[in-house]
Amino acid sequence: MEPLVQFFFNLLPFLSDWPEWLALTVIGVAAAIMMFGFIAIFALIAIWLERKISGHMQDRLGPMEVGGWHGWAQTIADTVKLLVKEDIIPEKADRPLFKLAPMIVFTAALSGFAVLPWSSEFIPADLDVGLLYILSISSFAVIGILMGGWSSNNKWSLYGAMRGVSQVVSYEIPAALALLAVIMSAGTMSMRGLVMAQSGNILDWNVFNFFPLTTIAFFIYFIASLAEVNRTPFDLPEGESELVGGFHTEYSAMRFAFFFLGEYANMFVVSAIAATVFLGGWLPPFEALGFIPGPLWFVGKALLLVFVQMWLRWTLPRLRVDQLMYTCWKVLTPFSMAIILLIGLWKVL
Amino acid sequence: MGWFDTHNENNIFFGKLESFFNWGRAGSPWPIGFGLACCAIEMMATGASHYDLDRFGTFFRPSPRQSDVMIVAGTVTLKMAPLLRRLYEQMPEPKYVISMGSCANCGGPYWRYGYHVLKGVDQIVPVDVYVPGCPPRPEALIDGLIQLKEKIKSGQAGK
Amino acid sequence: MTAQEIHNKIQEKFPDTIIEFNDSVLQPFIKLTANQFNEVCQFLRDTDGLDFDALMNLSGVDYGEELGTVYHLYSMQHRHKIVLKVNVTRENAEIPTVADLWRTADWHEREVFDLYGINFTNHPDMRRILLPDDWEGYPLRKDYVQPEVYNGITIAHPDMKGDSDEEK
Amino acid sequence: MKKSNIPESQFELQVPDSLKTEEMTLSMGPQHPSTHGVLQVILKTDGEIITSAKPQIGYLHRCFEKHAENITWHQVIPFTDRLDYIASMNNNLGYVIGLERMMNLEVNERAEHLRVVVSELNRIASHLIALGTYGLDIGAYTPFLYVFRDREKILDLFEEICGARLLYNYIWVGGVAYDAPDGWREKVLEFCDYFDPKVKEYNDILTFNKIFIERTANVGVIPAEVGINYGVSGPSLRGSGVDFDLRRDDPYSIYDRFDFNVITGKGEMGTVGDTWDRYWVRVAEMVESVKIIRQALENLPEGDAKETVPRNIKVPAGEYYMRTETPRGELGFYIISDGSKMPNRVKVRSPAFCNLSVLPAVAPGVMIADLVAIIGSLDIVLGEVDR
Repeated sequence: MEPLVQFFFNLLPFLSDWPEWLALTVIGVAAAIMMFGFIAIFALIAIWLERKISGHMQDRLGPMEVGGWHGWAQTIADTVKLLVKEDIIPEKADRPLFKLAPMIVFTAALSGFAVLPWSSEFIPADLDVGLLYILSISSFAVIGILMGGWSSNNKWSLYGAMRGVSQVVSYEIPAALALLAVIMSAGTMSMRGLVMAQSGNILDWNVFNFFPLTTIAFFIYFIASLAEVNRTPFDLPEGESELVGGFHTEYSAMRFAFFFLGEYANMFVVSAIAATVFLGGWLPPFEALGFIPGPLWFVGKALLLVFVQMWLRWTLPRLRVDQLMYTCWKVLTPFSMAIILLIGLWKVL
Repeated sequence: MGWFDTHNENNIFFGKLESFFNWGRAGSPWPIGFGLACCAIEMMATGASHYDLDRFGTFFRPSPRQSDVMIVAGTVTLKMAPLLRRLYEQMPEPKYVISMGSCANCGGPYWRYGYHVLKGVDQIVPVDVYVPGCPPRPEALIDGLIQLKEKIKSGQAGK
Repeated sequence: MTAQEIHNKIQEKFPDTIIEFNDSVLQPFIKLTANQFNEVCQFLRDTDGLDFDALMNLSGVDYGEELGTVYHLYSMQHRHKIVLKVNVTRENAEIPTVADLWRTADWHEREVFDLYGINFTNHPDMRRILLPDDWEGYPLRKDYVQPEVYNGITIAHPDMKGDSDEEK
Repeated sequence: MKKSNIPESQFELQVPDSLKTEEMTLSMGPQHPSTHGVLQVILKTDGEIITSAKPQIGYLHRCFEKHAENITWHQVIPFTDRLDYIASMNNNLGYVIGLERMMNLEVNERAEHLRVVVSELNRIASHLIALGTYGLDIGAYTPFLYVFRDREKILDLFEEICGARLLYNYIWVGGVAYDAPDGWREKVLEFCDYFDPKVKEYNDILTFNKIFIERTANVGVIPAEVGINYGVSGPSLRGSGVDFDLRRDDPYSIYDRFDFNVITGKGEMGTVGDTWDRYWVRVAEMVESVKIIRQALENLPEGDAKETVPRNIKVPAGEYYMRTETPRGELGFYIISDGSKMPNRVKVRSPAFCNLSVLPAVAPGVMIADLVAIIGSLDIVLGEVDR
C-alpha cells in the first residue's frame, strides 16, 4: 500500500471503512490541497524573506511597515492586491494559450511535490522512478514559459521565452547526469530508496559518499538547477535590464502571481531534490540529533539551499546567452559525464 | 474595480471586504519606474539604501502591466506625452499617478519658454498626488507616497 | 600652429574662399564661403601640420539678417584650435555637410537643421533629431513664435497669457 | 585608417546564406529599464544579434538654448544645473568660467579651491551612479545600492554647503554662492578617508567579478580614431587609450596646480577600448578625484569666497567657446554676447550627445545584452543629450 494512504488511514481510521475509490479520491484531493497550501504559504514566507534578506545584504531594511512587526504582512498585502487587480489580456494575444501558460507553469511546479519524501512515512507518491518523474515533470514548465512568451505577442516576451526554452532544455542534461551519478551509486531511483541509502551520519550522505566525485556532482546539479528555475546568474528569460520583464512582461494581476508562485515553488522543488539526493533528505546529520522530526530536517535542508539561491541572486551579475550555453555544454556536461565514468569505474573495481 | 464598487453600498460584508482590499492596495503600491529627468535620480535615491522605499512595500517593476502607481518623475515633453499616456493605459486598474517635481506638476522652470515642454502632466493623465520641489527631496516623495496610501485606504484614489 | 598660420595655409590653397579673418578676439575665427566649405575642411583635417582630427563643436547661430554655423576645430595631435564660420541667408540656408569628414557632425548638423532650419547638402540622413517629425517651424530662430497647440495638447501655461518679455 | 573616411559600421556580420532569416525590428525604450532615461533605440535584430541600432533622442528636449536667450546671464546658471543633472557642479563651472573669461574676471583663491572641491566631489558622485547603474545593466543589483549609500554622504556635504541635494546653483560668476560652513573642510576630509576603502569594496563585488569581466571585456570596442572622429570624450575616450584630459591639457580654474594621473584604458581584461576599460577608467578616476580634493583642501586659503560682482552683470560683446571636463567628457559652452544683460546665444556641446552618437557604429554584430552593456558604459544622461 502507498505510504501516503497508510499515513491517512492511520491519521483518520474511519477512512478505511469507506469504499476504496472514495477513500483514495478524498486522500488524493486532501494531499493536493495540502501541497497547494504548503506552496502558497512557502511562497508568502519566501518572498518576504527574500526581500528581507536582500534588504539586509544591501544595507537597508526591506519591508517594515505593512502589518506591523518587520512588515510581516507585506506579501499578504501584495497577494490581496494582485487578486483584485484588473486582469489584462492584450488584444492581439493568443487568448487560450495566454490563459493556459501560468497554469502550466504552476502545475508543473505543483506536480513536482508529488514525490518529495518529507519523512519515511509521508511521501505523497513513492514511485520506483521518482527521480525520473521529477526530472521529466520539471521540464514541463518550460512549455508554459514558451506559451506565455509566444502568446503575449510582445517581442520582449518572445525573446524571454526563447531564451527560457534553450536554457532549460540545455541545463536539463547536466542536471540529469549529475543525478545519474548518485543513482548509480545508490542503485535506485526511488526518492525513498535514495534517502534510505544514505542512512548513518553526515559522512554517509551522498554528497560525501564518493568524495570528491559526488561533491562535484552536487555542485553541478545545484548550478544547473539555478538555471532551470531562472535564478541569477541565469535569469536571462526575465532579465529586467534587457528584456523588461521577459516572458511575463504582458501578464498582470493573478496570472502574473501564478508565474511568481510557480517560480518560488520550483525553487523549493529543486532544492528539495538536492536535499533528498545529496544531503540525506529527512535524516539528521548525527544520530544524536534524531529526536528532531524528519520533515523538519528535510524542510530545513531545502530552505538552506533556497537561501543560497537568494544569496547568489543578490551577489552575481547575469550571464550572456552564449556564455550560458558555453557553461552548460562545455563545462558542466563534460564534467558530469566524467563523474559518471569515474563512479562507474569505482563501482566496477 | 467593477462589481464590488457598485455593490458595496449599505452592505457591511462588502464594505469590510472593500476596506480589506484597499488595505492590500495601499500596502503594496508597485510603481513603474518612469524616470524622465532630474527627479528620476532622486526617485532612485529614494528607492536605494538610505531611504529605502521597500520599507513601505514599494518596489519598482519594469513592466507597466505589473505596476499600480506611475511616478512621473521629471519633465514631460510633447514628444514623450503620447507615450506616457500609452504606458498609463497599459497599467491595470486600479492605478494611481504621483506627479513628482515641479516639471511634472506645471512645467517647472520651463513654464515660460519651454516650447517643447508639457505644462503639467495632469493634462495627459489624472493625478492623485502632487509632490512639489525641484527636485523634491526623497522625504517629500515618501510623504507623497504615504499621502497616496491614505487616499487609497479611504477609497478616494484612482477614481 | 597659430591662427594666422592656419589662415595663411588656407589662403594659399583656396585663395577666394576666405571672407574675413579676425585675430584680435578671444578665439580667432575665419569666415568662409559656403561653396567650397567641405573641401576646406577636408584640407584642414588631412594636411600634415594641421591635422584637425576633432570637431569640438558645431553650432547654429541666428544673427538677425543671416543664419550661420560655427565650427570649433581641434587637433589632438598638435593641440591647436581654430574657429570656422559660414553664413547663409535666411531664404537660401544651405551649407555643405562635413558629416563625411567628422562623423560627430552627423548629429550636430541634424540638430542645427532641427532648430535653425539650415539644410546641410549631401548629409546622409537630414531629419529632425530632437523635436518630433511633425513639428512646424525652427524654434531657435529669433523670429520663432511659440505655437499654442501641438497635436491637441496646449503648450502655453495658463499663467503665461498676456505678459511680455520686457517686464523684467 | 586616419586619412580615409570612417565607414558607418566597423563590424561586418558573418552569417552563412543558408541561415539568413528575416530581421526583427525592435523598439527599445523610451521607457526601458536600461536606457538610462528616455532614450529610444530602434534595433534591427537577427535572433539575439543586432544588425543595426538607431538611437532616437529628443524625448527630454527642454529647450535650454531658447531659455538662455531670454533670461539674464545669472539666471542661466540654474538651467545649466538641469542639463547634466547628475553632475550639476561641473556644468555650473563650465558656464561660469566661460563668462569670467569673457569678462576677464579674476576669482579669489578660496572660491577657486572650493569650486575644485565641489566639482571633484560631484565627479565622484556621478561616477558612482555610472558604476551602480552599470551593475544594474549587467544584472547585479546590489552594487547599485552600495554606491547610492556612499553617494548620500556626498549629497550631505553638498546640502551643507549650498542647501540642495541634486541641483545646486552654487558656482556663480565671480565666486561661489555661499562660503563653506565651519567644519565642512574636516567633513570632506573625513569622507575622503571613508571613501578610499569603499573603492575596494566595489572592485570586489563588481569590477573583478568573473561574470562581470566576461560580460564586459571585448565588448563594444571603440578604437581611438573612431572615438575621436565621433567626438567621444571624457572617460569614454580615455577608455580607448587616448591620454587626453581637459583638466590637464587645456587647464581651467586652478587644475594645473594639482598632481593627479590621467587614467586611460589599457585593455587589461580584453581589448583596449572595450566596455570594461571605460568602466575601469571611471573607477580609477574616483581615486584621482579624492587625491585632488585632498590637495585642494590642504591649501584651502582663508578669505571670502562669495561672488565679487553684482547679479545683474553685462558681459562685453564677443564670443567664447569654453570647454571643461565633466564626468561625461568635454562639456562646451559656446557663448555669444552682444553686450546686453541677456545672452544672445548659448550653445551647449554636450558630451553625452556626442558619446551616444557612436552607438550606431559599435552596435552592429553584438547581442542585445551587449548593447545594454555598451549604452551603460557610455554613461549618458538624457538631460544633456536632449538639452
